[in-house]
Amino acid sequence: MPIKTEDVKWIETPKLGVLDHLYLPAILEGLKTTVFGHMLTPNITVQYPEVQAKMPPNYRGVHRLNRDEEGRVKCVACYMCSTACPAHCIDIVAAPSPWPDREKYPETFVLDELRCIYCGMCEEACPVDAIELTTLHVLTGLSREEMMFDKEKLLSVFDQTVKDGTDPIRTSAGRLGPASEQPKQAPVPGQPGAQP
Amino acid sequence: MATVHVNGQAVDIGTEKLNLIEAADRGGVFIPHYCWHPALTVVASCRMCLVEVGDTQPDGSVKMQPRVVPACQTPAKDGTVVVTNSERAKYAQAQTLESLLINHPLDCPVCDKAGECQLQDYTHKFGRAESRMIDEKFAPPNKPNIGAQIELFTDRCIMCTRCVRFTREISGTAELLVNHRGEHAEIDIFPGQPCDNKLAGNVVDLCPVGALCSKDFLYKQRVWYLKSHDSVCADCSTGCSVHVDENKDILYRLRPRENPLAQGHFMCDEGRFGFHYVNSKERILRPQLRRDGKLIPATWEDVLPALRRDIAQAVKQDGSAVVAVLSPFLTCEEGYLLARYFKSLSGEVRLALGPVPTVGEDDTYPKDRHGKPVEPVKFTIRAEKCPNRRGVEEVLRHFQGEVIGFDDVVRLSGEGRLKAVYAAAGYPPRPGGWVSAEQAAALAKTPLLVVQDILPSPASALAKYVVPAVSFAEKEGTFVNHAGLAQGLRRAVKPPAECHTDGQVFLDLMERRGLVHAPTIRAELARDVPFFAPLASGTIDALGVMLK
Amino acid sequence: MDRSLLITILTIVGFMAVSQGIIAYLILLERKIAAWVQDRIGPNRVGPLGLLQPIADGLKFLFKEEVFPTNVDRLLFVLAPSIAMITALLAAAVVPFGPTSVPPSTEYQFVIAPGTDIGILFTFAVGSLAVYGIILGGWASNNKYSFLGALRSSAQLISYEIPMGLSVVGVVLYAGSLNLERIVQQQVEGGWNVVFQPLAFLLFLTAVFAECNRLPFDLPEAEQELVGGYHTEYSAMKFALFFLGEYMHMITTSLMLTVVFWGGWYFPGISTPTSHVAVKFIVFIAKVVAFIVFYMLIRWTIPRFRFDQLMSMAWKVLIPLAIANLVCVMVVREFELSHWLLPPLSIALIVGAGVVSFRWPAAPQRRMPASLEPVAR
Amino acid sequence: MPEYEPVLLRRVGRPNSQSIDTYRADGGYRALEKAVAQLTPEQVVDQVKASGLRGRGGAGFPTGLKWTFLPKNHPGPIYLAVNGDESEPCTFNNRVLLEEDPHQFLEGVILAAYATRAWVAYIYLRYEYGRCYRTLEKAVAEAYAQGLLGRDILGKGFHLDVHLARGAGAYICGEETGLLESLEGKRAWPRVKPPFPAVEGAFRKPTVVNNIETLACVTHIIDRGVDWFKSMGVPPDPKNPRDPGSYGPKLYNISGHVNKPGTVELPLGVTVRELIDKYGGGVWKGRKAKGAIPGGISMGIMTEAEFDTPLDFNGPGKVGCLGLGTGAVTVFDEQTSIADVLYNITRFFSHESCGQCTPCREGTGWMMKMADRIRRGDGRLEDLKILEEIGNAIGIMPGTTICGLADGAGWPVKNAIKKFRPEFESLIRAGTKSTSLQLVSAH
Repeated sequence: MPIKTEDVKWIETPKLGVLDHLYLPAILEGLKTTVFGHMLTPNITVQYPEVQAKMPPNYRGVHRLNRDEEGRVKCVACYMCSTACPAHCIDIVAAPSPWPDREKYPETFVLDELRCIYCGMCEEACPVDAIELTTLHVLTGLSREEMMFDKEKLLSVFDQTVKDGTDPIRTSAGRLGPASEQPKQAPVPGQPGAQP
Repeated sequence: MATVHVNGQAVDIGTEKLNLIEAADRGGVFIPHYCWHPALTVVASCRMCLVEVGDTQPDGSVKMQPRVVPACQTPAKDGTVVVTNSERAKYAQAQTLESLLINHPLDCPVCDKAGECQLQDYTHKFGRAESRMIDEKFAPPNKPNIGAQIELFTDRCIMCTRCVRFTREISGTAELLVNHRGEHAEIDIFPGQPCDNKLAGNVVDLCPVGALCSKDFLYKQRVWYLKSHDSVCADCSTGCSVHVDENKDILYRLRPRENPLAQGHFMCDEGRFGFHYVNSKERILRPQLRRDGKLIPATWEDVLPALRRDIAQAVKQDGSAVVAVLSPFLTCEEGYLLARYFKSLSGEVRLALGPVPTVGEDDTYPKDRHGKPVEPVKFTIRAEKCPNRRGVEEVLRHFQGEVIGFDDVVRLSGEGRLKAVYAAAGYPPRPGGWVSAEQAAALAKTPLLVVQDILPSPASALAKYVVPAVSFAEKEGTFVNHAGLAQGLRRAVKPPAECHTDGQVFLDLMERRGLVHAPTIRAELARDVPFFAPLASGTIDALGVMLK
Repeated sequence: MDRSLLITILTIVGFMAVSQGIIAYLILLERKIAAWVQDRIGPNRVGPLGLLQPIADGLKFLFKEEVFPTNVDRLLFVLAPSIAMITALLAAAVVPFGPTSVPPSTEYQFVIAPGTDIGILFTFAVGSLAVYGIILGGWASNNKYSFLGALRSSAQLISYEIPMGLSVVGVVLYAGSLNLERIVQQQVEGGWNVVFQPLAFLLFLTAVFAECNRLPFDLPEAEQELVGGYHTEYSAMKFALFFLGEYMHMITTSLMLTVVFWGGWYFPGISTPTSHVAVKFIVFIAKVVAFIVFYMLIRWTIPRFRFDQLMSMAWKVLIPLAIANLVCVMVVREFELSHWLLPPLSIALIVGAGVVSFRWPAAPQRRMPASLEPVAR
Repeated sequence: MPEYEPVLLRRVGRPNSQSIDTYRADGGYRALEKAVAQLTPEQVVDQVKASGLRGRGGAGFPTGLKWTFLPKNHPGPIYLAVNGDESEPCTFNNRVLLEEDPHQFLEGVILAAYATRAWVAYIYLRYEYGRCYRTLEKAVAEAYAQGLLGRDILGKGFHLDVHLARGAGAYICGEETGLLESLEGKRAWPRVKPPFPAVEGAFRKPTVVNNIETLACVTHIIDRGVDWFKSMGVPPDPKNPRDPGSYGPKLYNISGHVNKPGTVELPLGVTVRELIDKYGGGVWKGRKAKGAIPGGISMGIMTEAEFDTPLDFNGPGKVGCLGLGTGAVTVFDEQTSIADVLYNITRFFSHESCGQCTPCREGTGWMMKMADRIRRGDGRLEDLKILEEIGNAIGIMPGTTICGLADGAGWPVKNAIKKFRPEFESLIRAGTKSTSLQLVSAH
């Protein structure tokens, strides 16, 4: 798509005065920033691993698979994440769901954390907000197999983050998008909309 | 000669009777449609193909009709003017799409059709970005057992009634019907009479949305991962043109490919669901040879020279006691290569046609309510359950004038009169198998029995050499159907790692260098065998070539 | 053995040892300053506060494999870092590193070779040889990037020699001597040169930045463009020698700046001729350290010049100004005018340069293609 | 205007009016005998054409013209299908005719069959009209017994068999082709036109479909002559070139909030106000009328101010209604909430849409959902816009459906919103429930 003319912002070279042409004031100004703006201000580095960094809630770390209110995996095995994934690190096997309120669920869900580039596309693609990237950033393992996170492991990440109270926040709209919420009122049997 | 003006562009449609959808298509303009299907009657009920239509008056002016009309129902006449891109036509189409989505659940993520769904595609192309409906959608329960192979996701149905018309007009079995009225209308079956006719799988293809899904394919793959290859169904001598859909060399489904020369628009369920042996774990994956009474896996480097040596020895002893059995599942090219190999060893070597599986009578559709066939016949499932008997027979006739039957081979072998039998089988697993235990025992009396097959059989258990064969989806070549239509097979999936295609094995036996290349062999075949002369260029287009 | 020879040898040994040690810690200092400027902490893992980091670095350099890429000119490849290092060290031979007195004097002179009358000339002559090491290194590496770095280096160093030399000529004229001790002495008597010739100081400062290949003039090594430039192919101790050379250069130039423009050990009110030698030494070293820190701060303040900017600055700005400055000093000296005339002249020249630059017809602008001309703003 | 003497209803209420004997005694089958004896079928067609008789089923298509659409010299069979599926809400004029005077209608059937050379007449009766069915069954048997049906009628060598068919209980069975489908034993899904029934109708043969009241009129046209027929009604409107005039008597039903609901026969062109005040006994409980449905709900809605519109084929169109329809006037009083009216209308059509064409199937359902929401006080102002848009977009007039049901579904919605917009808007703004729901919750 070509850039539209009205989207192009033209920036002009600022007009320099005599003082600016001397460069010296600018250098002094720069030095002021260097010294007083940064060098003498407190450092923001954290002494990892003695001190654990507190990641901002929108940090993209280890994935988790969310559970719904009944503790079942929220994922509906739609493959949107694995389709969106630029690193092809998500492998899903879908199956008819054992629960009546949905048609499909992931029989297996394997995410290769080594292959993942933590871009967050899976999270964006998920229509039911089942996969999220948490603030967990310490990810180690001794073998490749260990880094292939399966469904149980990803669900356990969810449990852990819920326990720790470090739920990720993804959008300005709130914790989760509207699509992920099941209809609140219980469907009346026989009425339109009642689930089979 | 009739000329139709499609969006201001003159399209010559000749003398054909076309409706406006077809006529516009000739002009490269696509008119969206759901209920219309070229093989079914016109009901003009989906109202997706609404266009503006006018007629050219004798004085040359154009008189447009005051309302939009369905293109599927309007015949194209000389001077008809079709406008598909006017504000009114576009509004009508967008309005129809918005209506369709009133009660259609937006469960595309879990819908198997997503990616090849016409509702999705048209909404994207012709529809509104957003529905203005905020009320609750009507969601009737799914009908998982509408057929043995079919599941109905009732709420996704858009009532195009293609499936209903299919069961009434093509299969004639009329299992499907519309129940209820208005927005509560749904597709249903009569109680206890599921849609289980032999053509039932076609309703899944006909369904423009994800309402009717094939249980065989359900949730196996998302369609956008699939790569489609043009090929030919190998299950009967109708030779239906098919799309072979695979991902990462696993075959997931077959779909009929429209071919007026072969079968039309549809295919039968036997062929549609009969491909699973290709992915079977039981397959013969590498060559084996018998040593100390046991079959042991071997490499091609070991097997091929040994095979060549043993066959040459047998031919030297008595050429007429060597028989090559060519199964009707071989492509013409493979049959030709094998025949040439054996005939080059000695003119006395005999070539036989492998068993031709035949089940009952030709099964024609539509049927009446008693299950009796009705004229005119719209679809035929052939009794002859192999794709290429004609092609292989023509090759055999060319090389030795007559076709020896498999039973003769078994008899001769049982009498101990044969020195070597090379059975190029490649049969899919079907009830009974291609060779019974007795026949296998008789064949085993021949000292050098070579069996080339996809799956183990009684014969392969007793063979001296077992050579893996590959399925129709894994090789290239030509099948000639019952009517003499030569169609090209395209390779869809890679054969298992250590399997060589049959043609490659024959090429290696002939000690011809290089990889097997179907067009080259086909051209050779066409040069040598007059029956195949129309294939002289080596290439076959998607519809195939009729051989006389 | 002559006592003075012994002292000289001891001084050499002492200077060598101490300077190497200081360089090691300067690297640490540089890394720390870089960290602080970037709101980080910097090396703090090896030893308390990271104080053993230089040792670790040194050991690493020593134990690393000596890599010789396949197509290098082995002799020159080894020779180049040595030359870079040796020239830097040699240049320091005549530069005072502490309080000095006017020769002949019996006091201990904090110079390796006291009383060298061509001190400045020597420093310049030998210091300029440093480019030799760089060019050889870039050439011998047989690598495009290295070679480009070397080419840039030669062009840059040759250009900046001229304003550097010219700017010091004014001071030399004023002091009437090339002897650095005398120049210091002259400043003790007549005040710091920086006060009387601020323009010369600025020119000299700019030029030595370029001489040392320090930002904003580090084009020969430019990591982003040339992958390290002339030392791309170097590793282990050979690389370390280049490094040492560069830092030695920095020290030498800081010493020069202190001695030539900032009155050496002299600081009115604190360190007068009558002060204790230790005070003088501390003052001297403090000035030097201040310059080194200034070097490091500038590195994180001003971005790298483009090569054409670098060259145009040398030839179009620095050299004309240096000549103008020299003329001013000559005029003042020739007509024996008051030396208080010099500071205003110098400042007038600086301002004049700004005005000229402001008024100068702009260089031909690169025009946008008509199609890209802004339509609506 | 002098008091009108009923013709079609003249025998209603007389003892034993259903029997063939009383009918013959009143001069019945005179027209048939006259026609068979003196007129060729073409002449019968010409007479009907000349009378300007227009179909009483709702669309008002000239009956004579319809008959001429049949293919000439067709080897047969040709069918006559009689549309007795009277399912337009509040319409019951056919019922009166059938229950009280079946032979008058049957004579019309035979005449029409004679004119169109039909061999077989199918009388398709609404399933709910059980009594009509029984009466008619008896009448047909009587006619057969007297040689008025069957082979060689009146010795003139023309044959006619009459079959009664009972409907399938759906509004759509009253649609011309839906009726034919239903007659054939299929789902009453209207057919795609062309081919029109006159070319390919029931059982794929040429078929004429006529309304019961229309055929009853045919009897009297032949009996009393064209001039008598044309002496009643309204001449063509010069402002409307497509109006061929509305002639003859018409049965009007009056129902709803009136003191005296019922059926009256009047010449075409009586005004709504006259009907309500003079024949319907005025609005009940002394209230004022808010509006009325002029001729079955698919015709739209009239406001009280529009009550002076004459009810002929051209009249209601002048105030934005679809047409005369069946002439069944339904009145609602000023206390009726328009939201209730709208909901009732949309619910009816959503329930009766056959489900074939997408715009109608989904559009009627959507309209009902919106009307329901408005009724419950959850409406949005944009709903009115959408309702109006759907009302305009569905139907055969814009070309988006096969049959006219969607037109009928859209018209009252459009009318209601256009004519009662302030009431809708204040209701939506206030977010209050409609009158009926308030009553329900009050109890």
